[in-house]
Amino acid sequence: MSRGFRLGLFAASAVGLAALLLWGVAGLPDFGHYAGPYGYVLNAVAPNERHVTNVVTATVFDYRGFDTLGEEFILFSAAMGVALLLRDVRDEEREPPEDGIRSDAVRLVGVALVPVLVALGLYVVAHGFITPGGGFQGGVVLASAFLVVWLAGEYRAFRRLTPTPAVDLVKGSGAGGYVVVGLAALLLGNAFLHNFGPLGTAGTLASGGSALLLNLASALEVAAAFVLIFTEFGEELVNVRLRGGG
Amino acid sequence: MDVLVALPVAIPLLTAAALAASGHILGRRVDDIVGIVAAAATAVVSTLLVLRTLDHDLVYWFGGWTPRHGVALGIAFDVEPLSAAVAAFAAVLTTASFVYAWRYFDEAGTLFHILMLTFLAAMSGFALSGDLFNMFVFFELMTVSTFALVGYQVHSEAPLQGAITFAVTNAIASFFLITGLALVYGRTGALNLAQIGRALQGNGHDGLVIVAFTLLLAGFLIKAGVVPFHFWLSDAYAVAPIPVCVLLSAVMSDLGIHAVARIYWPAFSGAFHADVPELRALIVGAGVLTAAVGAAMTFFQRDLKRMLAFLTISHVGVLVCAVGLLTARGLAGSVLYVIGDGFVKAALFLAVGILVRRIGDGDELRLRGRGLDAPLAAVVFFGGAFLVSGLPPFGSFLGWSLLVRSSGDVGYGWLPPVLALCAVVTGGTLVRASARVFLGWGDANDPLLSAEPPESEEEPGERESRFSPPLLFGPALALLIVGAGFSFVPGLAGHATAWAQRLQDRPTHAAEVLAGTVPPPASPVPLHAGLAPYGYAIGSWVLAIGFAVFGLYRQRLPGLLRRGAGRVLDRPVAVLKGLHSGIVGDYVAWLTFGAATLGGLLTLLVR
Amino acid sequence: MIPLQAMVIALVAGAALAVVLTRDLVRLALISSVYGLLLVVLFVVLQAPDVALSALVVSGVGLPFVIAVAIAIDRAR
Amino acid sequence: MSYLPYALAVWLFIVGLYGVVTSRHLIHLAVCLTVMQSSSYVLLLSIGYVNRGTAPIFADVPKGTRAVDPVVQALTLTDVVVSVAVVALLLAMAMQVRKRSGTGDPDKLHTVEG
Repeated sequence: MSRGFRLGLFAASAVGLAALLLWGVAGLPDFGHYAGPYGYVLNAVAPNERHVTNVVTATVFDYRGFDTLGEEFILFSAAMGVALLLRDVRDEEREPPEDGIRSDAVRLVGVALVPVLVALGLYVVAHGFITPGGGFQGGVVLASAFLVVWLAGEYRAFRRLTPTPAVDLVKGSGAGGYVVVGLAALLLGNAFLHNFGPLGTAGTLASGGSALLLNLASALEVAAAFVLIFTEFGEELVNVRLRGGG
Repeated sequence: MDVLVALPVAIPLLTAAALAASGHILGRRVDDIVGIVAAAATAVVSTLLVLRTLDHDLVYWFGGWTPRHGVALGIAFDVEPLSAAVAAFAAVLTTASFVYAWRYFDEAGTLFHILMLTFLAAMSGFALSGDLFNMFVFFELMTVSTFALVGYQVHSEAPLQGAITFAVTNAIASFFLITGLALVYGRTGALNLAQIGRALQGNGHDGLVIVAFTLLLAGFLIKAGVVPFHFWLSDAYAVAPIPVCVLLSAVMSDLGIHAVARIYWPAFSGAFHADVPELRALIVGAGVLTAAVGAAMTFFQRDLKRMLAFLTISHVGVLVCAVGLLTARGLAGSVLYVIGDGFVKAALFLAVGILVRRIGDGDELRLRGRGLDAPLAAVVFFGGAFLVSGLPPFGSFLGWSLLVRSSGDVGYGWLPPVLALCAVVTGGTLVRASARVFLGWGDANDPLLSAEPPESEEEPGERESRFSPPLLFGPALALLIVGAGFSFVPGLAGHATAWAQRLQDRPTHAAEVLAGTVPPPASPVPLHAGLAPYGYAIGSWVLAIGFAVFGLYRQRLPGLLRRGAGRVLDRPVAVLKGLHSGIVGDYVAWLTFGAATLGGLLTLLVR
Repeated sequence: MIPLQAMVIALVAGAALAVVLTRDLVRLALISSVYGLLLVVLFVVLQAPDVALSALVVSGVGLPFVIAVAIAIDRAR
Repeated sequence: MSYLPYALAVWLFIVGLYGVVTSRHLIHLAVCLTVMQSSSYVLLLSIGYVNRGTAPIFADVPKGTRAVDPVVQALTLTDVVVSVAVVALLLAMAMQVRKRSGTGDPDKLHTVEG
């Protein structure tokens, strides 16, 4: 199929598809006039029932916590898939190369940034039920703290800080922990992922019941998954540099 | 509340996480055993779910969030026997694949087991979920788990190319889905399918409903591989490792069609209730096109895996027809067809794997006459070829009978002969391949077939010298026998039809999901298909053998006849083959074309 | 609809076109980051701070890194 | 004016699709997919938007304040994760393809056909 034919086919079809999509969205309520009921019901009941202030997080880890289980495992499978696709490099078990020489200023900034990022990550995770944030966002920030160690010039340090078995362990227990919390509810005679445990006082760190554990589990899983993805990609890069390519 | 409902998802996911946490230290065989046990346990649980739902659905609200005043707060699994049977089928095949992989791979790391288990959880969840967004989540989990499995053989180009076309087209499928889902949510403010159905019923359909349904349909049909959304499928299935192919071909494609049924009846059937004949024409038309294109392309293949990939497409077409008849018998027939036929397709893939493992090749022409080095594969291959061509009363025959009866019910008497003709081509091609590979019949070369594929890229590495038949051959034969015997479960067709009616009775079903009203148990609907299904099946079987002989000795036909046929057919054949270009940009252009056409036709037909 | 929203929408629309039309990979990495940040702004004006934070960490840390590595590998060969 | 955000979603969908179809490099293709995916974020969030509504976080505002829909935001969060997963996998494949076949152009990559 020639490129010209492809473009022609696409152009004609895309016009049709765009027209369809526009026709579809024209049937939506006007922007700003969300009709409900789902979201309005949750906004009305969640703060009282769940003792949380952030209804989005309550939706993510409680009302629709089962979706988030799937979401955790999407990220988990993606990290595993990346490891599988890039496995030839990983298998080679090489000694990490010497670090590139970076200026002291870069190194200093990096070293100073790490504790800030760790603290920020933990803060974002912990305040998930109160203010914007939660396991996913905090987990990525935590993973980025490790990345900064590398960018500041310490690839060896990055690898030492993230030994593969430890990352695997954290990742597996984060993802598995989510399932275990769900099964615990089952053992207590409730539905899978039923929110048990004290709900706490709205607006404090201990609010949210066992959904707090889900938040924590997903933070571990997300941080480890991102570290794993960064590591796999990083190994590729280091490998290319070793061969003098770049 | 039934504790079992969450387990088909929870067991494989927890096992996958535990394997990941253990970090490759357990050793290959422990991983294998853990995988087999987890998949088998899932199969048992899903089978129990079938048995528990014989009389009424199990509606399971995760987190205990039961609906309030008809508004769903959380996510529900809506377990009914047909969906639970598909989930159980997925788990059985995963178990068989793990057993087979024991001997098949030389280097199957823990990652393989982990991704197979997340894939299984995704298939179970996708089959059982009664929530539109939750279906999307499991759809994505299926896709993401299988991306890397398809590209497992990273050392050669073809698997990577197959994995990329698969990744891109399926990612776009999910964009169609979520856009359609967003439109539905904007209209109804609901994600639960039964609640959506209540909100949409009685108001007919406007642009939004038509477009949303088009987008959801397109998303699921891309996954299923319906023409013209099918291009990625043959590229991906031809290069995925055999144990993965088994699940992709026998379950994942069919789940796409099953999903159409799961969203159409609970959610959309109210909005389209006045347009059933038009909708039927559209969907059955797409099914016939798919069955025909798949069958034709099957004939042109010499790479056995790619041949089975196109066979999958052709059978997806049959399924689309069965569901598209929009009757209880059609829906019941589709599920029985998925399972009966799925076992056979799985056994065929495993048999190709045995050839690859034993002889080091999976190419029909190069293997000519060499197949008897693996005599057990011959049994499976011939058996599978006969079952595919329709040999009654085995395999998918029960599903076929329901389809024939249902076609008659709605005045589509022309449909069974057309589909039987497709079975002549696909079955005949498989018989041809079996005869050429195992008996050495037919010409050594055939220019009509696609270009010679490169030497097999399967993982084996070392050829199987210490040939260990039981673990490779056992699963293949077991699947074939189970598939063949599946039609003999007493009263299955009648019960399945009653279960399908339950799913299709929207108001009663909605009350069951949203208010917990348990309907009275339904009695089985007798099949009474007469002798027609036998006639079609025996006819297509006999013709398939004739067609196989044609395929083997085509070049010995009189020259005049061949040149005449060549003048008529050469160009269309070249065009058809050329369309399967392997280029992802082309495929995405076809997806766009397919979605636009589907939407355009739907608009024209139902307005 | 407030003017601020309309303005951000126009910027996002333009940036998306720029991303798609940019064939040079290094420039693509830069423009796609800008696009990601504009989306963050849009999410903020749509009253979705959770999503904005998510998009911020993804398009501020996660994606740029993997894209940069992929480009570096591409250039090295 | 009130349909502008929806129109943006359609625009992103089509523009991203155009990029995918015409792409000459797998990295570019992956980025175009993120553009397409962002269409669904925009669509979901604009569907749940409420005029003069606050974010559905009742920390600094009293319960019962008019707020936008939290559900679409939860859905979008999942969608963002999906996008990261897909892009990471595609880029990993792109790097492997570059190594094996020396090209990043999807059009030059067709060992399987017919």
